[in-house]
Amino acid sequence: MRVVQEVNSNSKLNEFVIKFANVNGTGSASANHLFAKSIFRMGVPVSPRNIFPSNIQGLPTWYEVRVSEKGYLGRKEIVDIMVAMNPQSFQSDVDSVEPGGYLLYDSTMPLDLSKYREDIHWIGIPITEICIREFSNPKQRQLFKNIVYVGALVALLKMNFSIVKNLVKDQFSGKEKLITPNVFALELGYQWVKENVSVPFSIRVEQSNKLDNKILVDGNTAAGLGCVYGGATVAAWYPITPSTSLVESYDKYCERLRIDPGSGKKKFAIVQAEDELAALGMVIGASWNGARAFTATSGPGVSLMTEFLGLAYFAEVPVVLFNVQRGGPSTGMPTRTQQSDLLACAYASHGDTKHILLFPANPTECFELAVAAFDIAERFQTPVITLSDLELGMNDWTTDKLEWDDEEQYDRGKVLSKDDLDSLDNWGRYNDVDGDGIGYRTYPGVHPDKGAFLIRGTSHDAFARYSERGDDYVEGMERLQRKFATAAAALPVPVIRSARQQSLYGVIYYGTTDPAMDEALDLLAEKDIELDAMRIRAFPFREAVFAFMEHHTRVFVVEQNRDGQMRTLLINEGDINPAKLTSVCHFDGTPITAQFIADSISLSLEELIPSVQPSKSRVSKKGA
Amino acid sequence: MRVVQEVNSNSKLNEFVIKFANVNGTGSASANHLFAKSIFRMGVPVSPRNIFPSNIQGLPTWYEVRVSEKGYLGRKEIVDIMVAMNPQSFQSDVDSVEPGGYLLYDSTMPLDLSKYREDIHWIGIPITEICIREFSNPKQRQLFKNIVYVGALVALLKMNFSIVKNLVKDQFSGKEKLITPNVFALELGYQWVKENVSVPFSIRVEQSNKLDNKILVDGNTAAGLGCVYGGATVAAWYPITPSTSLVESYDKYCERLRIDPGSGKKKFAIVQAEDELAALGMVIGASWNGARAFTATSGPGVSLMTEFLGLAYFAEVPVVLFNVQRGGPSTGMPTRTQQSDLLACAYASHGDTKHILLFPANPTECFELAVAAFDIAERFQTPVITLSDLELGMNDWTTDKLEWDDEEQYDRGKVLSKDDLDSLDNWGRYNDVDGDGIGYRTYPGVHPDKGAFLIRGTSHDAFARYSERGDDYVEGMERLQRKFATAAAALPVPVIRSARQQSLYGVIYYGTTDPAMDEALDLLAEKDIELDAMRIRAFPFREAVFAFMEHHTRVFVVEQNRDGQMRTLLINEGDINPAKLTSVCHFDGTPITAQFIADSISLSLEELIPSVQPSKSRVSKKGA
Amino acid sequence: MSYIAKSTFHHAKLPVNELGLTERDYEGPLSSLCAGCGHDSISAAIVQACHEISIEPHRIAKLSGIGCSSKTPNYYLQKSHGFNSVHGRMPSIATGANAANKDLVYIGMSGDGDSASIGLGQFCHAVRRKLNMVYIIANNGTYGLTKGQNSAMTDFGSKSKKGDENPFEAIDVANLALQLGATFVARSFSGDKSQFVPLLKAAIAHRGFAVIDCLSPCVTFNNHAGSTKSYDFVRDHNEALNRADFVPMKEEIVTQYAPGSSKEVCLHDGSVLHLHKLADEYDPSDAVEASYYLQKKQREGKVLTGLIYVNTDSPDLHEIINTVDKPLNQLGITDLCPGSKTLQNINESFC
Amino acid sequence: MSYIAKSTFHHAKLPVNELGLTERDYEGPLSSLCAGCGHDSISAAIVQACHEISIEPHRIAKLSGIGCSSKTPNYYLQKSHGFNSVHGRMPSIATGANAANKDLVYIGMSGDGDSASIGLGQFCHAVRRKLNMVYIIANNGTYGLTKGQNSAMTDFGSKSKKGDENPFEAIDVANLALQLGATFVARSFSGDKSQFVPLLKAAIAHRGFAVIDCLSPCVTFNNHAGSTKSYDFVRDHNEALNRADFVPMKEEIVTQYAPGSSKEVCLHDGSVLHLHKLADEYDPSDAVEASYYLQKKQREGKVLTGLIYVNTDSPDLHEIINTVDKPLNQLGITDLCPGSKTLQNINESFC
Ligand SMILES: Cc1ncc(C[n+]2csc(CCOP(=O)(O)OP(=O)(O)O)c2C)c(N)n1
Ligand SMILES: Cc1ncc(C[n+]2csc(CCOP(=O)(O)OP(=O)(O)O)c2C)c(N)n1
Ligand code: SF4
Ligand code: SF4
Ligand SMILES: [Mg+2]
Ligand SMILES: [Mg+2]
Repeated sequence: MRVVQEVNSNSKLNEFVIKFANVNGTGSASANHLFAKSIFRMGVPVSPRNIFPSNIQGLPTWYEVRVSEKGYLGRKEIVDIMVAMNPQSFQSDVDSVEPGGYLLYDSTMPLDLSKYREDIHWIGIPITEICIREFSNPKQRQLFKNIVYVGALVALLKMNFSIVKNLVKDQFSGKEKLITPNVFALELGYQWVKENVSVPFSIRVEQSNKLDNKILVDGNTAAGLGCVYGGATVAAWYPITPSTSLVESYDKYCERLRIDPGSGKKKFAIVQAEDELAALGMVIGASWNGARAFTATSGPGVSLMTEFLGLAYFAEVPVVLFNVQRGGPSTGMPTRTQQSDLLACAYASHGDTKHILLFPANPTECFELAVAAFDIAERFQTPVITLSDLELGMNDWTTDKLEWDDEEQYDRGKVLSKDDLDSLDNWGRYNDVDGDGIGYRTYPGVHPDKGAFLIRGTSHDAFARYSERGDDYVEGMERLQRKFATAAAALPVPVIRSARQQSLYGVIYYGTTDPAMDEALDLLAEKDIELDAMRIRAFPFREAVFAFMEHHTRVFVVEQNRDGQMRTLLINEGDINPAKLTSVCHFDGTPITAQFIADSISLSLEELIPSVQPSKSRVSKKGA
Repeated sequence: MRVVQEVNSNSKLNEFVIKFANVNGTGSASANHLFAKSIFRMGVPVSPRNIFPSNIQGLPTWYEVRVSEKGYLGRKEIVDIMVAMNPQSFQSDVDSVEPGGYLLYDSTMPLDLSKYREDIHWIGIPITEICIREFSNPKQRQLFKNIVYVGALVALLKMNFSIVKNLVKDQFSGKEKLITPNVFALELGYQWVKENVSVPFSIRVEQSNKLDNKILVDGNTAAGLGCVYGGATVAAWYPITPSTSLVESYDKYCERLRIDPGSGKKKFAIVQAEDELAALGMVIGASWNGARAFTATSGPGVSLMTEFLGLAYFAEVPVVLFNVQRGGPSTGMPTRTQQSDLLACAYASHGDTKHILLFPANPTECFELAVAAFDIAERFQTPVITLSDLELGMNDWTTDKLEWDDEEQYDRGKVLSKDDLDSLDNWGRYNDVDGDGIGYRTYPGVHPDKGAFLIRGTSHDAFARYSERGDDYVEGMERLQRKFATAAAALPVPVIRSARQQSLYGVIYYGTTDPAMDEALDLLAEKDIELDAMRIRAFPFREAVFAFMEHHTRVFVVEQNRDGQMRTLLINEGDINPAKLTSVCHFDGTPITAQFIADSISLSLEELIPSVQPSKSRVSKKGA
Repeated sequence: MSYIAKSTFHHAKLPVNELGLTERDYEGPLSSLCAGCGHDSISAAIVQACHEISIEPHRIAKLSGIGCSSKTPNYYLQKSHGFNSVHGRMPSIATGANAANKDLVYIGMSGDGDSASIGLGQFCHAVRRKLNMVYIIANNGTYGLTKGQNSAMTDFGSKSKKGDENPFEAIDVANLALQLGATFVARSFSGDKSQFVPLLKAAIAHRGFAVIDCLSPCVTFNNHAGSTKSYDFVRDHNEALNRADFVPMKEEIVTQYAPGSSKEVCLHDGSVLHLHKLADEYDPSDAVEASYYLQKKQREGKVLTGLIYVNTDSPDLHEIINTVDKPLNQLGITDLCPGSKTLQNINESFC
Repeated sequence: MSYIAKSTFHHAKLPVNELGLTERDYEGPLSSLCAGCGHDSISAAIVQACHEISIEPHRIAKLSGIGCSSKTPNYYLQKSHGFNSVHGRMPSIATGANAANKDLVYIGMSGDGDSASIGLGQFCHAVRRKLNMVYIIANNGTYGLTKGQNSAMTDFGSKSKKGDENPFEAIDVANLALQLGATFVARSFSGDKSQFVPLLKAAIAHRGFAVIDCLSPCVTFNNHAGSTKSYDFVRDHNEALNRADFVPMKEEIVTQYAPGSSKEVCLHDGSVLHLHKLADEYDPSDAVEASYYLQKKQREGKVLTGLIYVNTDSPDLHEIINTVDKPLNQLGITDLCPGSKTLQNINESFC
C-alpha cells in the first residue's frame, strides 16, 4: 500500500531533519543509530538526538537526526521526514511534520488517510506484514521492524547501501550470526521501496567529504576516555541518568587498556558507592591519598554532595566531579537536558565557598577537559566540576577526533616528596610560600618523620593545626580567595567568534548552546545583525571575559535554564552592571535551537536599541 | 594580697566592658551569667557574650559583658575589666585590657607583677585559698571560685547585693540546698573586697530604669517559643551547635504547655532524627500531611538538606527551617558566629530553585519571625529558612518583651476542606486559579473520592500528573516565579532608620549586625557622616529595598561573611549596578563591632567620594 | 505495559467488599512498567489486599522513593494520597507523615536499591523507631530504572549486564529488620499471590513496623545469570550493541507451593530462585530464634518465605513518644497556642 | 585534659620495639578531652598496640568523623597522616583512601553517634565491601560533643540529661557487622587494657574489615542513670541551671577480669555495665553461631566482650575488585595512559 501525494519540488540534499517516533524498549534506538551513523560514514555531518522517557518499556520515545552538509548541528525544531511507528503518539507525530514533508508509517493495518492532513507525503510500508512473513521468531519479528524501515529509508534517500550493510557487519562483529538476519531485514525494506515507491523523493543523502577529521561519539564516552587518559585510578559513583554512561565508558576502556598483562589484575578501582555522598567521600579519600579520582553524577547527586564539596574546598583536597545536567529542580525531568546547576555547583555548600567549573561544548572538549580537570584539581587542590548535560553526554555528536600528545606529563601540583621534606625545615601544609594561595601537599606515608598532618574541615592555621583564632581563619580564607584568583588566570580560555564588522553587541554562551549559536549567528548576520560571540569554558572567569563585556554596550547571555544562572555568575564575580546583560533563556528541557536564539536576540534588539534598558525580564522563554 | 596601682580618674558609670577568662567546664558560664543578669535586674542594658571552644572541658573560654546605659549592645572590642582565671590564656588576657583598665586574678599563688605591664590596675584576690578554707567538698571548692569572684565584683562595682542574692535564690528555686552555699560564696568574695580593697574603683554599676519593656533572653529560646506559639506540632532535628538549644527550648515549653491534662499525653512530637537529611524529610512528610513542622540546624545540616529543599520547592510543600549560622565552610568554626549561608540557602539545590529567607535581628524577632515562618511557609507552600546565627541564638540579649495577640489566627494558606472539594469540579493541585502562583492543597485523607493526588519531585502538569512535556514544565516553573514574586510583596518589611539630614549614602544590613549598626551610625554622625540605613528582614526583597538603592548614589552592604553574599542577592535579584554597592565584610567569627563598621565606611567614603568607583574589592576585612 | 486503556466501567458483577467497593475502587491508572514486571504483581496484590480488608482507600497514604518500584504507587489506590519522594529517603517522609497523623494507614513501597543501597540508614532508623507502617521492598536484586546495576541486595555471584559475577554479598533486609526491632517481618514472592496477599493483609492490620521483602523479578535487567537456556536472541542483540534498548514483552512469573515445602522458580533470564515456605508449625514469636533459623536456611541456599517474625505487644512510635490520641494535624490554635497571659509569665522568667 | 605540657624528652630507659622506637614515637599532642574520658584510654591503647607490634607510624593512616571520639586521632600517632572528616562519613573517606593505597594500615575512629546514627549507612556499606581497615567505635552511648543527646546506641531505659528514659533500643553494631560480612568482630572496654590492646593488635594484623565496639564511658554526659549514689552536687548544680557547664575532673575507669567471667563496672554517674568476657574455649569461627550467642547473652542483660568472630580466609575489597599489587597511587603516566596510537584506534571505532 502506498500513498504519495503531490511532490515538493525543492529537493533537500544533505540538509534535513528526520524524526523517528517509536515505543521505548522495542530496539528502535539501535536501528535509528544505525541510520544516523550510516550518514556519518557517507561523509555528511549529522547530529542524532535520542528523546526518551524516564521509563524502560512501552512509552513514547523519539529519535531526531539532523543532517547538515553545512555543519549546522544544533537541534532544529522542524521535521522533514517522520517515521511514525508509535500508535500512542501518532496524531501528534503527524502534526509535527513540515508541510510538504514525508511521513512513513506501518501500513499493515489499513489507515483511513482521509482523516489526516493532506499537505504532507504519506508513505505506508507494510512493515509488520513483511516481518511476520519473513521471520518466525516473535522477538525477531518485533525487532526487525526497525531494521526494515531503515532499509526503506536507505532506498528513499538514495543512500549508499553498502555503507549501511558494512556498518551492520562492524556493529555485530563478534556476534556474526546476527549479521545475516539484520542485513536481510535491511534488504526487505530496501527492496520493498525499490519495488513499490516510484514517485520521486525530494530529500537525498549524497556522499560528501565534510568529515575528514571527525568522529561520531557521545560526550560521556569521550569524558570517560578522558579519565583514562588523565590517569584516574579510582572512580566512585552512584548510577544516575544521564551520567551513568560516563563511568561505564571509563570502565569499558579500563577493562581494555588497564589490565596488567602479567597478572590480569586491574590498574584501576571502580567502586559503586551506596549513594552520592559516599561516592564523593571516596573520591576525597582517594585524592587525599595521592590517587587521581573522580565521580560522575547529575543534579540530585550534586545536591547530596554539597556537604562534602565544602570539606574538599576548605581542607583543600582535589576533586574531579562530572555533573551531567538534566532537567531540575528535584528529580525533575530525568531524561531531558538543561544547564541549570551552575549556581548549585559554583557556590555549593554552606559558608563562603566557590568552586571551579568547566563547560565542555562537544565530546572532543569532554575528553580534553576531563584530562585537564585532573591537572586543575591537583594544581589548585580543590574541586573541579565539569558541567556537561544530557544533550552532550548521551547523544552522538559529529566532533573533532580525539588527540593526545605523547610528550604530555600530568601536572600533579605542589606535592612534596620524601627528599623535598628532608630538605625542608619549617613546612606548613597551608603556608602560602609562593604567594599564589597554593600550599604544598604531602601524601600519607611519604616520610617516616616529616610531613604528616591531620587534615580537617575545621578551621586551622597555616600548619594545619586546629585553631579557633580569628586571624588564622581570616588568613586561610583570604588565601583561598587568592588561590581562586590564581586559578582564574590559568583556566581554559574562552572561545571568541568575532563579527565580520565591529559590533556594539556581544553574546556570551557556553556548553551545548554551541552548535545552535553557530547557526544563530549566521541567521542574524543574514538579517545584518552582527554580534561578537564568546563561549565561556571555565569559572572563575578570565580577564578576557570581563573585557568582552566591557567592550560591548549590550551582551546577551544565552543559556538553558530559567534563572539566567551564568548571568548571575558574571555580574556577581565581575561586578558587571546587570543593565548590560540580557538573558536569553530556554529551559523546557529540549536543546536550544538557532531559531530561538536568533528570534530572541533580534526581537530584543529591535525593542531595546532606541533606549537601552536593564532587562532581567527575559526577552523570551519557551515551552515546546 | 592586693596590688592596685595609680587610679584612672574618669569614672565609667554603667558604660564598660568586662571580660571573664575561664577554663571550659569549670562552671564559670553560670556564674558569669549570674553577674550579667544581676546588672540587667538593676535596670541597665547589658549584652553578655559567651566565647567558647568546640570542646567540653579544659580549654580557654571567655565571657564578655558589655554594660551600656546608652543601650549600645553590639560587641565592643576593648576590655575595661578582665577577670583572668585561666593560667593558659593569662598573658594574652593581660595584654587585651585597655590602659587604665582593671585585671582581677587569683592571687593564691604569688605572681611576680614586675613581669607584667604597669598601665593597668591589678587586683589579686586569693580565690583558691578562700575556697579551700571555706569548703571541704572538692567540687564545691572548684565551682565556688566563680561565685567568689562574682561576689568580689559586686563589691568593686558597688552593685546592689540583694538583687544578686535574690537572683541566686530564683535560679536555684527547687534546689534549695544549693542556695545557701552559693550565697555564702558570694559573701566571701564581697567581704574580701570590702575588707581588703580600699583604693577607689572608677567603674560602677548604678540602678537605672532603661529596661521597662525588656527581657534578657537568647534567640534560640525565643525562636523555640515562637514554634510553640506558631502551632508547630512536629519537630524533627539532629543536634548541632549552635542550633541545638532552639529545639531544646521548644521541647521545654511544650513539656510545660502542651501536655494534655487528662491523659498526660503530648500535643507535639519531637523526633531526634538520625541526621539532617532525615530531619528535613520528616518535616516534609509532616507538612504534606497537614501538620506545622520545623527543623533547626546549622551550615553542615543545611548542606545535607540540599536535595530535600529542592523537593519541597518543586513539589511545593511548606517547610520551616531554622539555620543558626556558625563559621563555615565545612565544619569550620563550630562555636563562632557568621552570616555566611545566604547563598547556600537562597539558591539551595540543583536546578532553578529559590527559597524564602527571614533575617531576625534580636530574640524578639526570633520569636515573631518563627511564628511568621509557619504562616509564610503554608501560605506560599514552600520552604522558609530563618537565618539566625550563633551570636543571636546562643547569647542572652536585652530585647523587647515577647507579645501575642489572642485574636491571632494561623494562616494555613490555601487548603481545601471536604466541603470545598465537594463543591469543586475541576480541581488541579497546581492550577493557578488566582493568578498569584499559588495552587490549592489537599491533605491526605480529606475526602473519600476527591482531592487525592501523588505528590512528586518529578515534573508534573497542573493536575499533578507526571509529565515530560516541555510546556507543562515551563508553565509550572513560571508559576513558581510568579509565586515568588507574590511572596516578595508579602514578606516582613525592612526597617529604616533615616539620617538626620538627607543623604546620598545608604547602608544595608541585616540580622545581628543590628546593635553594632546603631552605634556605628552614631559614631559616623559624630564625624558628620550621615547615612540612611535599611535593615533587611526577608528575601525575596520588597520593592522598598530596590527603591532604597535607587535613591542613594552609594550603598554600603554590611555583613558578616567573606564574599558579600547579601550584596550578591541584591544585585542578582534587583539588577542593581554592583558599582553602587560597597561590601563591608567582617568574617573572622567574632561579632561585628560598631568601630569596624564606622571605620570601614568612613575610610571608604574618604577614598571614594572624589571618584565613585565600583568596589567589589572590600573596603576592609578583619582578623581579630 | 499494555496499550489498551483500562475500562473504568464498573461491572455489575464485580464482587464488593464490606464498604460496598469493588477492586476497581482500589486500582490506579495504567502501569508504565515493563510487561511482566514483578512490581505490577505487587500492585495487584495491594489492590486485592486493601479491597479484601475493606479499608477506605482515602484512609491510606502511599509513599515511595525513586525507582521502577517506587513508581508503582501511581498504579494502585488512586483515591489515596501518595508521595513519590526522592531516592532512598521515603522512610523519613513516612516518619513525618505518621507523626502528623497517626490515623492513616501508611504503605511504603521501595526497591532493593532504594532501601538497601542509598536508603539503608533511613530504613534501619525507621525500623528502630517502630514506625507504624507497612514497608514493602520490591526486591528485584537490581537497579531497574537505571538499567541493571547491582544493588546491595543483589545476590552474590549473580551476573551483571557486563557478565561479571557480583562479588559482594547481599544484605538480607529481613534479618536486618529483625535485629533492629521490626515487629512484623515477612518475605514473599510477587508471583505467589496466595502467600503474598494474606501477608499484606496481616501487615496492614499490624501496629508497628511491618516489613515485607517481596522478591519481584525484573524481567528486563535482573541478574543476567549464566543462562541455562541455549541461544537467547535478545541478549545477544543487546550485548552486541552494548545497549539494552530491546525489551520484549514477557509474562508475569507466578508460582504456588505449599507451606513447609521448597520450590525452584526459574526466572526469565534462566536464573533459579530456591524458595522455601515456612511451615504452618513455624513459631514466629521469637526474634532471636527467627534470625538464627533464617541464617541457617540461607546457608543452605534457601530463601525463606512467609511470616518470619511477629510481635503484637510492642509499642509503636506514637506510644513511645506518648502523643495524644487525636492526630496532631487536627489540633487547632486553641490546643496549641498558650496565649498572651502565659507569654507574659514567660516574659517574667526572662527578667 | 591536663595543663602540663607533655615532655618530649626521650627517657633513655623507655623500652624500644623492634624498630627501635619508644612509645613516645607513637604518641600525639595533648588531648583536649575531659579528664577521665574513656576515649583517652582508647588513644593510649592505640599507642601501646602500635608500638608493641612495631609498625612504622607513617605506614598508618588515621581517619575519623566528627565527635569527641573523632577528635582523638589528633592525640595519638603524630607521625601518621590523619583525616578528621565530616560527621558520619568517615567510612567513605576510608574506602577511597584504601582504594588509592592498599599498603597503608587504616585505623578509623568513630563514635556511637557518628557510626550508628548519621553514619549507619556508610558504616554498613563499608563492612559489606570488606574494606581492609580497623574500625573502632568509641561507644559512650551518647553524643559527647553536642552535650549528651541519645545516640542510636544509647541503651534502652538509660536516662537522658533531662531525666527521661531512652525509649528506643540500642543498635548492636557488633551483631550488625556480623550480619553484613565483617571478618573480625570484637567488643571491649576502654578501661580494660589487658583485653583491648591484644584485640587491637589482632585487628591491625587482620586483613579485612575489623570492627571493635569499644565501650568508652563519657564521664560528662553519659547516661545520667538514676544514680545509686546519694547526693550528687554536680548534677544538682547543672540541672538547676539547665546547663552542664561544670565538668569536674574524673578518674579514668579501669577494670580487669578473667575470660569466661562476668564483671559489673560502675560508671561515674552510678550506672552499671554488665560485662561478660568470652571464655578462652569460645569458638569465634562461625558467624551464624556467634550472632546467635551474642543475642542470647544480650537477652540476659550481658554485654559480651572479646573476639566475637574472625574469618581469615575472606578476600578484602582489593581482592574482590582485583586490583594490581602495586598501590594505585604509585602508578605513573606510563602505567596509566594508553598513548596517542591507541587513541587513534579508538577514534577509528567512532567512525
Ligand atoms: C539521588 C539519586 N541518585 C540516583 C538516582 C537514580 N536512580 C533512580 S532509580 C535508581 C535505582 C532504583 O533501584 P531500586 O530501588 O532497586 O528500584 P527498581 O527500579 O529496581 O525497582 C537510581 C540509582 C536518583 N534518582 N536519585
Ligand atoms: C552534619 C553534622 N551534623 C551534626 C553535627 C554536630 N555533631 C558533632 S559531634 C556529634 C555527635 C557525636 O557523637 P558521637 O559520634 O557518639 O561522638 P562522642 O562525642 O560521643 O565521642 C554531632 C551531632 C556535625 N558536626 N555535623
Ligand atoms: S526495568 Fe525491570 S523493574 Fe523496571 S519496569 Fe522493567 S521489569 Fe520492572
Ligand atoms: S564530653 Fe564525654 S566523650 Fe566528650 S570528652 Fe568529655 S567525657 Fe569524653
Ligand atoms: Mg531493584
Ligand atoms: Mg558517643
